[in-house]
Amino acid sequence: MEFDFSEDYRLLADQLRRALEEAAPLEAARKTVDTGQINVTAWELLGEMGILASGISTDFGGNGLGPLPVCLAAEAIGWSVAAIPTASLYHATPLIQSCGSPEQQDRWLPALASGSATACVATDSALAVEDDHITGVISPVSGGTGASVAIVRANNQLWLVDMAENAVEQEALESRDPGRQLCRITFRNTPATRMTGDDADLALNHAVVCVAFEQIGGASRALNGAIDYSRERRAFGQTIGSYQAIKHKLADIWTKIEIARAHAMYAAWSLGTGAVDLPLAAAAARASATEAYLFAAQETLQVHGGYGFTFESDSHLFYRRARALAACYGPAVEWRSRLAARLIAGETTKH
Amino acid sequence: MEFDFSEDYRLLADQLRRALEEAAPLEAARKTVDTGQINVTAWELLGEMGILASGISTDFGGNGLGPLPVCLAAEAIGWSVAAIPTASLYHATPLIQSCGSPEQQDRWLPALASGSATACVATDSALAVEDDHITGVISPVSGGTGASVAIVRANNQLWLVDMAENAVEQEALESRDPGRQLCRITFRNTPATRMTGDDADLALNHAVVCVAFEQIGGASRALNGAIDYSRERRAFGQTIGSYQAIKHKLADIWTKIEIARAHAMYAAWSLGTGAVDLPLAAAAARASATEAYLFAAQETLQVHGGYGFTFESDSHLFYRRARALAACYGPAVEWRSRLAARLIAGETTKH
Amino acid sequence: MDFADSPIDAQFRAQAREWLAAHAPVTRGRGRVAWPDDATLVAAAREWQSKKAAAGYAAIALPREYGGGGGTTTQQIIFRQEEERYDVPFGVYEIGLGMCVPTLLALGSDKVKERFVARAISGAEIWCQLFSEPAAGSDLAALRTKAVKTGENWLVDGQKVWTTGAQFSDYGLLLARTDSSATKHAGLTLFIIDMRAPGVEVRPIRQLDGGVEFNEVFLSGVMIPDEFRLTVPGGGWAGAMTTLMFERLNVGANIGLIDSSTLIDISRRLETSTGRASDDPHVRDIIAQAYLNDRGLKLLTYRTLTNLGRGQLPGPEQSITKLVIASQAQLIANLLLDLRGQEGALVGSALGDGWEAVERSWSFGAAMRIAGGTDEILRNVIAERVLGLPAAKRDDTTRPFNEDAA
Amino acid sequence: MDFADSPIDAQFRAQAREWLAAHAPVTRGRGRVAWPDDATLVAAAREWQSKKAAAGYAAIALPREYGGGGGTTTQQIIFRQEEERYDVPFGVYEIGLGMCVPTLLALGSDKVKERFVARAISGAEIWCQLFSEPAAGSDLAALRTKAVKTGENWLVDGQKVWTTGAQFSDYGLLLARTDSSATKHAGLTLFIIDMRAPGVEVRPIRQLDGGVEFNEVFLSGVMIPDEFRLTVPGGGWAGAMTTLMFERLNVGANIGLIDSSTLIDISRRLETSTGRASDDPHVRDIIAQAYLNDRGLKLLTYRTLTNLGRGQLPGPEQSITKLVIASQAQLIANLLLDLRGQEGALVGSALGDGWEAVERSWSFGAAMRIAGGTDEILRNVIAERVLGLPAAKRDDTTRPFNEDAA
Repeated sequence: MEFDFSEDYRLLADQLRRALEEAAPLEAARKTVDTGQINVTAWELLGEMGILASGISTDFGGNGLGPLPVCLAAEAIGWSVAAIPTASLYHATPLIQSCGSPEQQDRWLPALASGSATACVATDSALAVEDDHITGVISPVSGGTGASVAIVRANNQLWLVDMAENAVEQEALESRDPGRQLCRITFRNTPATRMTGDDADLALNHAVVCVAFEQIGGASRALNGAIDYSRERRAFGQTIGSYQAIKHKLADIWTKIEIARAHAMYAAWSLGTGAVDLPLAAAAARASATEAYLFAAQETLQVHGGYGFTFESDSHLFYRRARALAACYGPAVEWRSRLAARLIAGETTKH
Repeated sequence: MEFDFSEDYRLLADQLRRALEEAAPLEAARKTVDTGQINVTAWELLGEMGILASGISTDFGGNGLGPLPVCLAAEAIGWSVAAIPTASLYHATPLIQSCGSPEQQDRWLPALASGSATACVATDSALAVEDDHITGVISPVSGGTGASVAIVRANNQLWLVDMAENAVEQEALESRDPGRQLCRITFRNTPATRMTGDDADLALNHAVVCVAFEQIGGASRALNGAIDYSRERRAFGQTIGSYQAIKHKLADIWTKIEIARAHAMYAAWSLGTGAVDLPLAAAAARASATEAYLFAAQETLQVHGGYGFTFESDSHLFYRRARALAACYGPAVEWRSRLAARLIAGETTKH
Repeated sequence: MDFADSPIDAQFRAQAREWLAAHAPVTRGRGRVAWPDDATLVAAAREWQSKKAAAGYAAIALPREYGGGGGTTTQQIIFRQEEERYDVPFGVYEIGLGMCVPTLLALGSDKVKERFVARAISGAEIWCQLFSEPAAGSDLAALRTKAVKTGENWLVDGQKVWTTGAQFSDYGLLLARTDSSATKHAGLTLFIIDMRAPGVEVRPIRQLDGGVEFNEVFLSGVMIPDEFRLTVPGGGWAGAMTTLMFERLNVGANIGLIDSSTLIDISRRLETSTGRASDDPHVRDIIAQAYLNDRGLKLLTYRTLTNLGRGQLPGPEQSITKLVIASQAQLIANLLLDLRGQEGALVGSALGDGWEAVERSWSFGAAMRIAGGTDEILRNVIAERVLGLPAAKRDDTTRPFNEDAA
Repeated sequence: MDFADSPIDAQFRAQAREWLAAHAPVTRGRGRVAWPDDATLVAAAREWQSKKAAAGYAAIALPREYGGGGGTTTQQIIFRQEEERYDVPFGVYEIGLGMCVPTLLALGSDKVKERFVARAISGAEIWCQLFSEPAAGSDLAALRTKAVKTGENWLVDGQKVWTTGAQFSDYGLLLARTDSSATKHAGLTLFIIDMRAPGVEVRPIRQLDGGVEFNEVFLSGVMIPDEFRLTVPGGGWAGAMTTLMFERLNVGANIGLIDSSTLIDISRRLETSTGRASDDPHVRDIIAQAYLNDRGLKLLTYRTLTNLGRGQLPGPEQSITKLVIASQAQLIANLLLDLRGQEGALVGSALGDGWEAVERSWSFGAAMRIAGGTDEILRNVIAERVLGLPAAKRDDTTRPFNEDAA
């Protein structure tokens, strides 16, 4: 029984966290609320550390290390509340890797591996297609602003659109978490190429498992901050951390995070080994991590009292990001519904 | 604005509570768990105090005081966890009063007013009827054991059955709260008389409002006991009531009870004045009081620690009764569903 | 039980309704009114307040000799119920008339009352309240702002926080420490502070949601004449408690958060991927639960009004309202945003009609679980003052303040 | 990550499986086995224990010299996983082998170890643990049972409570106060007590649900020879903490409460007035939520097993399991009873197959939120020992016990 990341991966996780803490300190995340700018340094760092290349096979400029390094990076991204076009890394890259034609892979994967291109995804769209030209609107698209390539669904198939084409209109949308850029993309008879694979579920599961790690990273940082604050802040002659109302709240947050982390780790294992129980494991990771981060962000803000409500505190960074990550890929209640359907149908996990 | 019982009624509430505390002490309720016996003294007391007669018009041996005295009695019954065939008082009596034929009223209401007879109800049944004879099973029936008369539904009409008829078989069922007797009644071609009214809803609303008062009485007694215990019991050098975990739990219980009490009072007003918003008000009282009692019983038991789990403590009396009252007339979730339907349809209250 | 006004109150309500119809012509829409800027708000509020003062509606329950209405608290609440149907500027005078003036009347010298009360009621002068500090939130008595006696004046240095309306106030109630060698609660004194005096600097606090509804107030060598002292030196804690007691009379005030009615309204209109939101059993159950709370709290307000009518003061049980409503607003806002699917990550203004109020409850709901007593403090208050549970052991109240570890 | 056993553990599991198939032939059904009476249970347990002892499976992680298996904790857990597939008597030896024997090995003299350990492992003698008292539950150090030295013996008077298995135990670990003038924790001593000695009276405690799974033990002038003392006088607290630390090694033990699998099973079979229960969105959401907890806790157990495999002791984070499972069992039981409508007021046996387990979780779920550390204590443990939050202020630990207000 070895239910943990290997020693190598644990070292990598540490490195990633420290590197991102430096490249993307919380003060930068606070500035991003006003600027809405992507943290290019942090993005380049992920490229340098081989993270962007790890989900890509060596044939196409990747390092073929698979999904685990991306999961660990996601946790560090969550921890630092970094402003990064994660949809490219979590979702688009594995989708092109699994469903792209050799030409598409050859054209895009090396650029995605190096970080010189980013991609966005709207596989739940229903666009019109005629003669390999696409028309319609997708919105809101995460990481669409500045993406070089988009993957969409039309005529019940996946298509790849080169965003350099003229007939693509991008409109930035106002996001409650400006660190996660959202936009509306309008295609007007835009040329597109058909993807050869059509199984979008694997990449979707890849994405939600990565987001689960990001949620766990954010929730953990929020909890750590609240622990620190409650050990220092005094009221009625004692640190507030000595009061049961605070203690029990923080214990409940920790409990939710630990349970979500266990689900995320199992889902990562399923992802890494190609286990058949990935859909069940990914839904469990998504549902539990979403609830854990929403709860952690909301209640650690409360622990900070009035200070937690100021822009100068860190609390709102977690509060915003928790909500943004809850919205992307749909709310926890939907994933619980899918999970229940599988369980009632008798599905089980391998271990 | 006078949103409170009048001075007279508040005095009556006090009298009822004190009288029932004496006639039905908690020690008696504990014995009832083993014996399953009705508290005859308490029942007779309600007769002597005019409670059994108050929902009955003066034409038929009642005192015509209406539903408020019954609501106050229900709260005292809840407070004392008394073993009483309440379905007769809360449900059957107003149903015969509102839907009985003059002959049925003349035959039964005087006996119900004096307490010499009790009645049971299964208006949600669907029995077979042929030539004014009824066949079928109703189960579980509250207060059916020993009832002189039963009201049932057959062929989508209400019927009254004299239980002295031979062709009625009663089988006592094992209740989780032996203070509330339940039974299965089998009719085999049993003579029945048709009731003239067919509106069972008013009496049902009467019943659930009374049960709400009973639930609030029980929840309040459970809370009081937990407050007393937590002011005495010591751990780590302080009374446990000085710890926030206990304090906040008790504050939450109190909050739920006060909200439920407000709903029950408004529902009693609707009942007493014949207001059209009774269905909305009764559903609100039922849903909130059910949740309040379940929560209060469960969490005050927890406050008592290991002692709360012993038969010798009072906690299980509330825990049993709260569950039994949650089951009768269907669970809170169903009433919330009805409430939501009315609200979404645009129904509102008068005040 | 009787929901009707008493004959005399019914007459008052009819008169108020008539007067309002004549003088406050803009009927109010749903939700709070947003004023473009403070200057516009203050000008409108001043004008409206002076109209009300002329008609005797400015401070209905305060004595006539200072320009009040000489009426009852019940009548004041009746007027407010009627006034809330109109689009008139609320908020600017609430702290002054609701908390500061009653404190002045209870504690002030005749000279103080003459100087300040009538001008506050007429709207000529606006008041705020300077109690909380960065290190003294829930534990107000831990405040550090110092007032030192120098001749006939007090010299004040320190910092206050969460001061609503400080930016446009003329005067404020100030709680300051005048004796650091006394115990925590015994070394405080209550003053009137001139918000235009040299050394008073007001800085807006930027909030989570980008808004600025509160201020920090920095006090550097601010001079307060001794005649502006409201309590004996060291008697400030009891004085401040008087002020906070009047806060509880602010019965049933709308805290501007969404409730079950918003949830019903929006979910009836909202189509999701699985159909109309109001048909979703999960949404329906939360509609019912939220209604049970909202409606229950409204009924509890009826009970409080009943008690006021009987001449009783509202007790700490009033704490229920904010405790229940603020958390619930957060919950409803999260539910509604979830129903928007991926669009739930957008700002309210991008989501359509009514969604800015949802976003505000998402963000400001978090603030309302803290402001005016955190959830945790409110539960303590209920447990200790309503249920009679013992206070927790503490040792900060018996030592001199300057020896406290804090 | 790798869920497979190590080669050596896999071999152990295969052997254990083979041995169990040969010697424990009755395959186990769902839920706990009910034994008709204690005598039958104890006889069956004794027989099973002696079989296991002969095969080296009686106490796998304990040293061979006393009849243990000389294996690892991981192997002990593997054996338990396999053993739980069979209908064999659990419970009788769990406290003795899980907590008492490790304590004897850690603290006992050679003479004590020789006298007791092998006989406990072979099943010849059954052990229980006498720590809790009526006035010392969460606050164990408040216990009052006194042990007074008289010559070479100690004379014990007092009362213990919640003693599982006291009625059929031969010996017990007893924590008693030997010095009332010392502070609360410093005046305690740990002993071995002969449960058959004169003055020991065991009375079953009748529970909420009518069952009797715990006992009170009254001790009147019970003589304990000094050689049965396990710690120095006054060193009992540390000794008791050793015992409780071993309790945590009881990883993943089934506490016999219903979980998401029960909810799925029953709701798939249950027709309600609105259709099949498993089609109800409210039920489905609770199925998912319960599964997330159950499955999450199972995965956390994998993590603990991983740490055990690395030679680490399980920490206080093990507290999560009971904290989450017991409340959830209450919630699921209430949901299921609600689904039965008016029948939800009947006892489990009247509700059909599987419903006695539901009723047991309704009642015993309440007990499990208290036994072995209340929800409140477990949250304190997580907050203080895992998250590093400060302990609450208390003043009962520094005064002599006999001066405490209690």
